Amino acid sequence: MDHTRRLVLIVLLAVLALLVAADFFVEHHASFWIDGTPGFAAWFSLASAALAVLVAYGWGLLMRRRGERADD
Amino acid sequence: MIAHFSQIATIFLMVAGLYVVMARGNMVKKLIGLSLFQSSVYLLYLLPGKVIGGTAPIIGAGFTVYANPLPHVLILTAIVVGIATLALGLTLVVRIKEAYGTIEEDEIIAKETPKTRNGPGRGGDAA
Amino acid sequence: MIASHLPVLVILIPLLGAVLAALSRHGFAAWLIALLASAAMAAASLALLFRVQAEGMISYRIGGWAPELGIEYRIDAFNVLIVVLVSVVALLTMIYARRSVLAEIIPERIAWFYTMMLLCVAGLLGIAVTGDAFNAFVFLEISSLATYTLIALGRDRRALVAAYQYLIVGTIGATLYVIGVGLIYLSTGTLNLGLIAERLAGIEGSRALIVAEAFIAVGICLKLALFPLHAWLPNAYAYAPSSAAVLLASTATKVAIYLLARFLFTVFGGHVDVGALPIGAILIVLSVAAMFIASAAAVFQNDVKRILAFSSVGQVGYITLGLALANPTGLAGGLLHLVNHALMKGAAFMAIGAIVLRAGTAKLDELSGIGRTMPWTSAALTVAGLGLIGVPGTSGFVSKYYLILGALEAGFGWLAILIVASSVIAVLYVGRIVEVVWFREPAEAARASREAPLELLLPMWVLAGATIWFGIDAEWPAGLAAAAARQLLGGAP
Amino acid sequence: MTETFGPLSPALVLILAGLVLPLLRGWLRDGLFLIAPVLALVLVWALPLGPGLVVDWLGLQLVPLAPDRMARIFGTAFGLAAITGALYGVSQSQVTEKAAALVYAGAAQGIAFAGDLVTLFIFWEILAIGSTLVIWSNGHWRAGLRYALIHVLGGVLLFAGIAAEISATGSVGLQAIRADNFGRWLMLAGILVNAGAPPLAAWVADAYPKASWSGTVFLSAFTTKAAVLVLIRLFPGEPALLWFGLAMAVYGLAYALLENDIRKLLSYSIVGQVGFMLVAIGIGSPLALAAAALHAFAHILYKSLLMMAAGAILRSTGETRLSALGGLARAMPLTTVALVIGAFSLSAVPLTAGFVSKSAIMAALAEGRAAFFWFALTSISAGSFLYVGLKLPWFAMFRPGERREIAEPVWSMKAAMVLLCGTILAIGCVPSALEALVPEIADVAILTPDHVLFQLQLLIAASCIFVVLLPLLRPRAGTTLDVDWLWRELPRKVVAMWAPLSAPIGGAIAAGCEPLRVYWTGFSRRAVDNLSGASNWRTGKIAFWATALLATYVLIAAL
Repeated sequence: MDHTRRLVLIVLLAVLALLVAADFFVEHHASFWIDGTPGFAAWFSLASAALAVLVAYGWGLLMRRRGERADD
Repeated sequence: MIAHFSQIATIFLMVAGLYVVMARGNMVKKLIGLSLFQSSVYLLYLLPGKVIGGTAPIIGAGFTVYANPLPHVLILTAIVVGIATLALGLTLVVRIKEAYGTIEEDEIIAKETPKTRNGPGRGGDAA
Repeated sequence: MIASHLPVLVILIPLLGAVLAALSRHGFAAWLIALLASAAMAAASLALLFRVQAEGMISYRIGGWAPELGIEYRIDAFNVLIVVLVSVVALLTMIYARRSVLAEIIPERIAWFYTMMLLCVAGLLGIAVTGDAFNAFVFLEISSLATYTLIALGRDRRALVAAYQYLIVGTIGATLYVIGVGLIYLSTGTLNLGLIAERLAGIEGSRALIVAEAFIAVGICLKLALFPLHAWLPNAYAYAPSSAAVLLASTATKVAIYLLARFLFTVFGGHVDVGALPIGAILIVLSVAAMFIASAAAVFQNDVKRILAFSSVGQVGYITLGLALANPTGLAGGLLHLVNHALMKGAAFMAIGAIVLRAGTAKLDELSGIGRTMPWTSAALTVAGLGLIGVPGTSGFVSKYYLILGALEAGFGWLAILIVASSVIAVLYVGRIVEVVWFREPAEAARASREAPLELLLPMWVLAGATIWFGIDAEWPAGLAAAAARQLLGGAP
Repeated sequence: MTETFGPLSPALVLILAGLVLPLLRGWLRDGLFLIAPVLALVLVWALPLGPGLVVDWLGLQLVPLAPDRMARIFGTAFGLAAITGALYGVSQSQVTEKAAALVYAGAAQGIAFAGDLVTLFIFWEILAIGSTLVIWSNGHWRAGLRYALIHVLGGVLLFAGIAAEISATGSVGLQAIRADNFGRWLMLAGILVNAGAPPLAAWVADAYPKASWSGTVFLSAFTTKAAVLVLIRLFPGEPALLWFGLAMAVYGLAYALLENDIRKLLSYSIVGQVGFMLVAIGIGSPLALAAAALHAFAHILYKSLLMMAAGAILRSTGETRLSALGGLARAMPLTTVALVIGAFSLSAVPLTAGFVSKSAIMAALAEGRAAFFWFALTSISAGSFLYVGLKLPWFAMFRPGERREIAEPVWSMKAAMVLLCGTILAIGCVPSALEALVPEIADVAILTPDHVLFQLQLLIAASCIFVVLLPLLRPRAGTTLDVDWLWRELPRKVVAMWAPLSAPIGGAIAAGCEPLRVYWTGFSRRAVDNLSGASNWRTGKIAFWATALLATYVLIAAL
């Protein structure tokens, strides 16, 4: 991981931490039970974005082909 | 048999005429057949109109039985039509002879059908 | 005063015009006479239409003789439709004819051409208005003889053969018809259609009448080109001069169909038992065969005129199918298709005539990209083609819709499916034309041509426009057809 | 009131303008191209709401123009898309495309205002024709043909369904139904084909990128959203839509993440976003339907904007592959801003239109107690930000790339993009303005602190993942296999496999079938000859047939 990327990541994580902290001070209107807890969006998004990338990558390994289609 | 002689004559003319039209390739012969065929119609109309002992339908003393005049009038018209048709047909045959050099239908069709047979889409405009 | 003589005027005007045109000997003068006569005739027939709609059926006695002895002209909701159709199409054809005739017919014969056109129209109108069986034969022969001559005036030498063939076949048809009429006359003693119908009611199971019905049906079917008696038609239409082809394609077979319907319904209608003849069943079989086989033959043609001619044979199948169904909806659909087909086939033949005028050919493979240089003409051809398929929004759809309803009403679900399926074949032959005309690179013929003159485009688009107009505003023609169908089936008009 | 406008519907205005367009030249053509969509939008609002005029046509009660609220929402969206699309594409030289685009937009308006099944179907078919022509006008015949065939299939299914429905109920009205019999399933299937639902979703990404730089903008706006509108009208609350929608959302996400071509990526994302709408329609409550409509509205705006940015890149660089792009931000600042705003709107960044509509969808799911779908769509929403909000701008615009001599597009394209950016941001900043259009969303929490925080956490967390997993997301040239492999590749594969086998097997079969083949060849040639020379009969043959027919009649009569 090169330098810039690491720096960006650190900044992003800091912002995320701030947002989660702020989340403790607002009033929540939960639609269901767990989504009203502070910081839910942060961890849920981390998990689902990672899952999305991995699933797509895996699908790509299976189904991705080199080159353009013959009739495109 | 004799009683039905007129009908039999009519039918014979009709069938003979139609047969000539179908069987002969010569265009003039076809027209002759056609004329025969038409003539049978004249008989068909005229014969029943004849009343035995009847006279022309002119009112006069001593005559009480008249022939029906209407079929005669009709057939007069039909004869005119038949002559016109025959004349026009013969004219056409003359013109066809000038254009093709023959009046045999088979030869004309052969002249207009392309010899090559190489699949669909061709020869569609041949007569 | 004149108004009371309208029924005979519609015939006298073109007859008189024909004489004048023949005497004039001069091309332009003859055209002018023909145009004026057609305009007067169209006006008279429209006046007739309004009178019939206002007063109901009109009976006119020629020379004042009673129907028993003289000839009666009888105009009702059905044949007034045919009269208007024929005279309006004739008027449009005359407007169209001048330019196209100049290009196709040698100058000395032009006056004769218009004479024959007017005679042909007079004959066709005569068949439509007369209420006398033998008079109808005479008019049939007048129009037929004129038609043979018109076809023989075509440029191609094949026109002569086509005319000869049509002469033989047409004469056989007319003769069969007149034999049938003779047999009826022997049985009933009258030639008046109305009186025949009345007297037939009193005759039970006469074999002569059954045979008469058969002769008349087959004779007229020859004239209306019912499959398989159609073979004279494609060559006749393809090699006739363009404007003659327009007139013939949109009116000649239609009038024959009118005559068939008149005999089947008005004369024999009350006596299906006397007939005992499965004319309906045989007619359905032959109609379906026409819809499929003739349309399929159209797909394989290369000459656009022949494509249209074969399509005419196929489309006649739909009309006779409507007659054969013999229920109000189906019959209305058949009659509606009769009118609609006349309009769109007229437009199509006018369009291809204009293309022949400009590009000099009607061969499909030489017409590539003609849509670029003749967009209006090609658009009219396309609209007419869409109507032949029966695309929604064109009049062809409306009439096929009624036919399908009629088939369902008669309990023939399979027939409804066949109607739809046969339309697919129309998609094929129309699609071929559309593909070549619009989607190919312009070929030599297309590059050398330009848009047709206005006097050709105008009548063409009147007909093409009517195809669209009657497809959207379907109420008026459908109402007229329904009234005519009720009239034929014996209900109140 | 509707009578005063007579037959003047937005659809008619656009379609007529499209038909007239090829006949005009120069500025007249451009003027009509620009004015017609504006006129259509004015009409959308000028038509008073009401049941519409009933036209009796062949015994069917047709309502060709039924302006209701839903029609107005979609009409407005279609109108805006057409106006900006026309402005964007006015410099396009292909007149066919312009004409087809107007007809296409008109058909979409026609579907929006259709008050009965028959009218709906007619415009449905015009829509398919118009869009196919848009693709064809760019010269992609095969792709256009594939597209047309798929839509013919959809049209046939819909037609069969409509026919069954009319014969079953006797009514042609548009009323809410459930897919509870075969005919209605057919109808649903036909609509779903147009919506881009699996298993036939592949046509979207196959066809849309084949249009020109301007054509794709039109394509992205109308077909799928018109299908969404019809689903809202006909199948609100249909449970099957929940699963179709979810499948589309997952499919769109996975394929977009893998895609290299910008316009293909955006096409996959259309499928994903339409999936969101389908889930909302599947919920079926008034709020959910309003949310689906609103999302369609917002989606039309931002997807047009994204496609415009993609088109601008294509026109300036001749390239849409991410792997071949990069470093455009400096040379094309306005396009970059447009791309980012569009992407942020799609990812529902607060203060954009997408945030409003997605909030409404989530609120509807919460209200409908659809917990599973709520969590699933939230998670997919986070994933969407990865491909459109991060991957797309980063790889196309911001990542260091070679310097090239490129310029911003022409002013009309820029103006269109600015217009859309403004609209999207305006809606995002003042969501209450939309309540006039969609009053149902009045109670939805949009710009409340907790909701904004929630969304920001979601987006920032996804960004963290993007940075961490960047190597996995690097775009690579290539294609992802899809269901369309079945009809695009399989036949060729089969033929290739068959080739070595065919010689011996084929020989054996040919030997066995030789007599049959000879007979068939002869038969088919005779048939073709008969048909092509069908009229060259001898006169005698015609006379014979006439006699035969007569004989048949007389014989039957004699019996």
